[in-house]
Amino acid sequence: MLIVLGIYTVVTKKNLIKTVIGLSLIDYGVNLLIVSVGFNAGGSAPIFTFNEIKPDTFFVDPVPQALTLTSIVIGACVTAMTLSLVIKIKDKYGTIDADKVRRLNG
Amino acid sequence: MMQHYPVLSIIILFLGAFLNALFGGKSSIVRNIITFLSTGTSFLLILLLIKPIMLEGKVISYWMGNWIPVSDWAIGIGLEVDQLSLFFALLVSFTVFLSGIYSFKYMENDDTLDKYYVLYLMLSGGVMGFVLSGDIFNMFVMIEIFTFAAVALTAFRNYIEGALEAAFKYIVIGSIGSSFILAGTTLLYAQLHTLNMAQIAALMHKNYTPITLFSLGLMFTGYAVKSFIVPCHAAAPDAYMTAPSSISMLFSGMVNKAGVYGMIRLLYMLFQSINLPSMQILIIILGTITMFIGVTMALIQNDFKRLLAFHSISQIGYVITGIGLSTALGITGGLYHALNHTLFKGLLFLCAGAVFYSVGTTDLNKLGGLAKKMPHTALIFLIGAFSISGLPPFNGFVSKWLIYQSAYEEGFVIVTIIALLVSVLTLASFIKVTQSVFFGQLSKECENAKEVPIGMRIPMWIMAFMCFITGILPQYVTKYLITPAVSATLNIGKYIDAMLKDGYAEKYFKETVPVPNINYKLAGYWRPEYYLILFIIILLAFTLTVLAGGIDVNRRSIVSKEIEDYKYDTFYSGEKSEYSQVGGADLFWGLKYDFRKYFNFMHSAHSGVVNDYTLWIISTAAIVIAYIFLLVP
Amino acid sequence: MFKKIIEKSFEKSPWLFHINAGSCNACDIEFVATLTPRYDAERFGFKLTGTPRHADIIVVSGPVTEQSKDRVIRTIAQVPNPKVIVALGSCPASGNIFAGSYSVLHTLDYYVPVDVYVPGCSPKPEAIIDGLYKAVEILKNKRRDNK
Amino acid sequence: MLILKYLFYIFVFPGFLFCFFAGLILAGIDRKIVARMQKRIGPPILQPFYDFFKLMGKETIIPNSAAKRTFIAAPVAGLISLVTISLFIPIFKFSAFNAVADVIVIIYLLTIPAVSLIIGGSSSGSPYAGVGISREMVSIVSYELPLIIALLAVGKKAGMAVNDGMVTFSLSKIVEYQSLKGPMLFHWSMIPAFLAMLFVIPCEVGSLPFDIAEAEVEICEGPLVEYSGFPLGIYKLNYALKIFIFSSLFVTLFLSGNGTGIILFDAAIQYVLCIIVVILSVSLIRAVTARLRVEQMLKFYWTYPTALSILSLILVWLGL
Repeated sequence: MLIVLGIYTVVTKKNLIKTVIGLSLIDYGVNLLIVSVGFNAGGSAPIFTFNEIKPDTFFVDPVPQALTLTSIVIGACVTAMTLSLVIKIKDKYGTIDADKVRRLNG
Repeated sequence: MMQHYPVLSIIILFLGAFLNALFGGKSSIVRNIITFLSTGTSFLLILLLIKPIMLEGKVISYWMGNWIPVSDWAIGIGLEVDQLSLFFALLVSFTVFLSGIYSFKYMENDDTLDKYYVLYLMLSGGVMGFVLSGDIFNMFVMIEIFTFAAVALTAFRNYIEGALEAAFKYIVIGSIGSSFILAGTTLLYAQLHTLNMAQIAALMHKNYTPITLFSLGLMFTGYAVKSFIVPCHAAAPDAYMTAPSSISMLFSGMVNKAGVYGMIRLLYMLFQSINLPSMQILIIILGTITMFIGVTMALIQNDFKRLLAFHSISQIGYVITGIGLSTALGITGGLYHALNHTLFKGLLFLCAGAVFYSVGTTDLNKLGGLAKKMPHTALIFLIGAFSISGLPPFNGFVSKWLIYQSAYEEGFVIVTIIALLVSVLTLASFIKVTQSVFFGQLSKECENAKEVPIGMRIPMWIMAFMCFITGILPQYVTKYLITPAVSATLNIGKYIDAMLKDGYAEKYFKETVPVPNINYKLAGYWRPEYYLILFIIILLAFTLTVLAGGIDVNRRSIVSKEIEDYKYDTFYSGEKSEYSQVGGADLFWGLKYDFRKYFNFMHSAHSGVVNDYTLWIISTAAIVIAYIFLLVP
Repeated sequence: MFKKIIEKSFEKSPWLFHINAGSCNACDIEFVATLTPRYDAERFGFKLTGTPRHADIIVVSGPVTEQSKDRVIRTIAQVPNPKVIVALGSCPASGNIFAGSYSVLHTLDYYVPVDVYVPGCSPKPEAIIDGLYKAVEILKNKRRDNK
Repeated sequence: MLILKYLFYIFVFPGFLFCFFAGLILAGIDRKIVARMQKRIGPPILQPFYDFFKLMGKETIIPNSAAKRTFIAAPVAGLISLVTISLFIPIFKFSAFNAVADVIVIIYLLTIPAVSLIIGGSSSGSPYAGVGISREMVSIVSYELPLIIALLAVGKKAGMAVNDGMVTFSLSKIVEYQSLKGPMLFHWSMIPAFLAMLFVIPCEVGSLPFDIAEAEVEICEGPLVEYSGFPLGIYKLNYALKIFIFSSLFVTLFLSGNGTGIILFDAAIQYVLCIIVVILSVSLIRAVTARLRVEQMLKFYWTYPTALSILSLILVWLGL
């Protein structure tokens, strides 16, 4: 749902800041997807010291959680990058309306 | 020691980036040495790898932080180098090394150069990691790194008119593409609980579940965005145009090759779609559309680098069609064209950079007559233009020819016709560039154009020489480089054995597809040595007739220009020969006028608004997924 | 051996280039008439070319007016040697009826060394062909003496 | 010893000298026939030789706005590729370099002379040449399409019978096919392709209705504006060679069969066939039509001949 919402904002909204928000929405949607993939019911958090592994304890799958960490970091950098670009565009083109910022076409 | 070469080559590049950030600020010599050393060593390591992998066909697998697979279930991130990835790694490291040398001189009148080299090394490290990694999430991270560096480098010269806008579009489109890939990877993980490519390939053998099909669709679109296939190519021309030439050379040499590599891995390794006719048709349709639209758009451009950008999109169309054919000959053609494309497209971008460096503008209408001022660049540009349009003694011809042959054998007649037509149109647009940039009248701006310094010319000469060599000796290039890579793509048994333990793959794969070694007798390609002998002998004959006094050459009175003698003015039917350059926009007006409906439509289609581009990508994603669900099973 | 062939070929394939230096077009039409089937100059190898660079014989028709003067000089200079200049009709030779006018100051030979004169206020095609033939003779010995 | 044989091939028989004479005579015949059709006597058959040698004698002027090296190198490059093609065209089963010569290779080699004309023109730096170049390029684009489709049809047809259904591009296989089943022309499915190719010849060679690039009147010889003397002679030679080579390619594709054994005799037959083809396609149309405009040419070529060749491709595809 989040991903679809994000895509909607990126496609329709004219204001560049809104496109950036749309982008981060897509990213968070995908992150949630990753976390939810690793879930199996009833598992406890996969933190354990070395000696107390009991064969029957039932863990949530740790690998996707590691993936989400990196993906969140990447999402943050992308948003930071796009925002800095938007600021630059603002003072160069004087506007952040997508329709006006379109010198490169053809 | 062989085990550690792949990892070392990636780490060195990132180490170089890190060192540059630390010490780079002080002086340019330190910066240049660090860059030169890091790119050089990584190139050397890859070269050393050729012997074991390409010749003996060994496949090196390397487990990061030696998480060795436990009871044949891969846990850690594995690094996998087989012939195909080594082929692309070789391409990548070669272009990075040359572009590094080129940018020493090219970037010297730019400020904050240390940041340039940090980003530069990050970009090359990211692509190298992407090409060598054997784990799909690791590939995703590497994609993010090099897209990031690419965007920052596009906006490096922010005083150029469209740089920021191009960078913004590139990052919006790039990140949407990567989110698709990320979603696809996670779905795959949900289904198979492993991220390691070899293991996925083994488990996935022929049993498709709806989820994996959905992830195939997503990842396919993601990689399509990365390699700028037509529906999602809009960001590429802007990014190529505004980025400095040494970077746009990397773009066209590496970044879209990485996209193509991802596509090959996706189709041949993970989902083994070799024998699914429906997937083949999808790829070939996309490839042909990319070819056609790329060239037609290039015809009406009147900026040098933007024209080259559209050309690299259309050449990628060729490569994709070649690979989509999935016959041994087709893939050889596709891969060979990828190699050639990197060579001659890199060369052309370097020439564009040289023109920009000495004249300051790349607008075709303002330039003219540079051949007299910059003879070397003009000659190199001619070699590049001839090889891209596929004239026989140069390298473009061999690969295009293989693609035509295989496409026609597979029965895709329309594809062959379009491919041949596109190659003629490429020739047309390059004639346009040669006329308006290098020949013709000398325009005002280019009065003081001087030849490009030696530092930039060496890489250009090396590239031109490589173009010529791969054109003249196709058999050796294919025997050592491309046939092993093709056999790696087709039968992936060895890849899986190396990754896990031997015999693991036997459970799943019985047949291995034999790759016929293409001796050029079969391919009907005439041995180029005849061409060489002929060339020398004709020259011999030429000088002979002259010496025999048949032609009184001494009558050739090329009087220098000082004497204000009309004899050497160009013929203006009598008028004073004032400056009237025929070039740039007004060439081919006949063609443009004929197809103006088509060209106007294409012009308006590239509207430049970010939302339209994203709309395209989303629609292509929807079409691809719908297509896969309907047809594949 | 080659030299002999080249000598002979100079005589066999002279190419013409026509300059209109302000003429009343009577001579131009006559000149073009020589190439039509009736008089057929092509059987001797004459051929009309588009640029002075290709030509051997330059045919100038019309009085050399002030306006066309430097253009005529520049075009004739752009013809490779050996070249022959033919003044077609009496205008270039003497200025004909336009002699005293403000724009016609000198005749053609003041500006350029003329080799063959074909007189007549619009000379007949046969006369033109005869003149061209003389021009070919001159072309041959011009070729031989400065060889 | 082998090198000597190749040298002989390159220089004498199918190579330089043979083409030199054959091409120029063919051009002479062409001019003579056009003259005859206009009821005038027309130049002697050897006229092209005289033109060529006269140009040899003239002085070569290199304008100062030209890029000197390319200006001189362009015509020679065109000449070299033309001679290379002549080595590959088999004359009734005998082909100089018995390497599997290939139709697509020949198509690309045929574009080199046109490209050399263009590069030469653009390096001369005159505005007339600029206009001439864009017209020449449009003419290349226009005649390439029907040519390709026709060749694909021939390749498919020959491929069906000769090498087990796989498509063949190699000329020697096409000749072999024709020696088995008689010249290609008699298979009625190939008639449209034959006609399409006939239309293509005038434009490929650059004869009157389609010689828009070298239009003497409008843009004074187009790319050749600044050329004089020796390079111009080479260009005129290229023009004549192109007529000969393209028509002999046409003959091998459509009219060849298993000729007699002796090479000389075969060469004579092939040459006579070439003359007939040239008369039919080039001279006839040249004497009758006037010069077309650029887009008219493009429109013409992309409609009628392409439709013809697609028709024959479909017919062949259906296995007739």
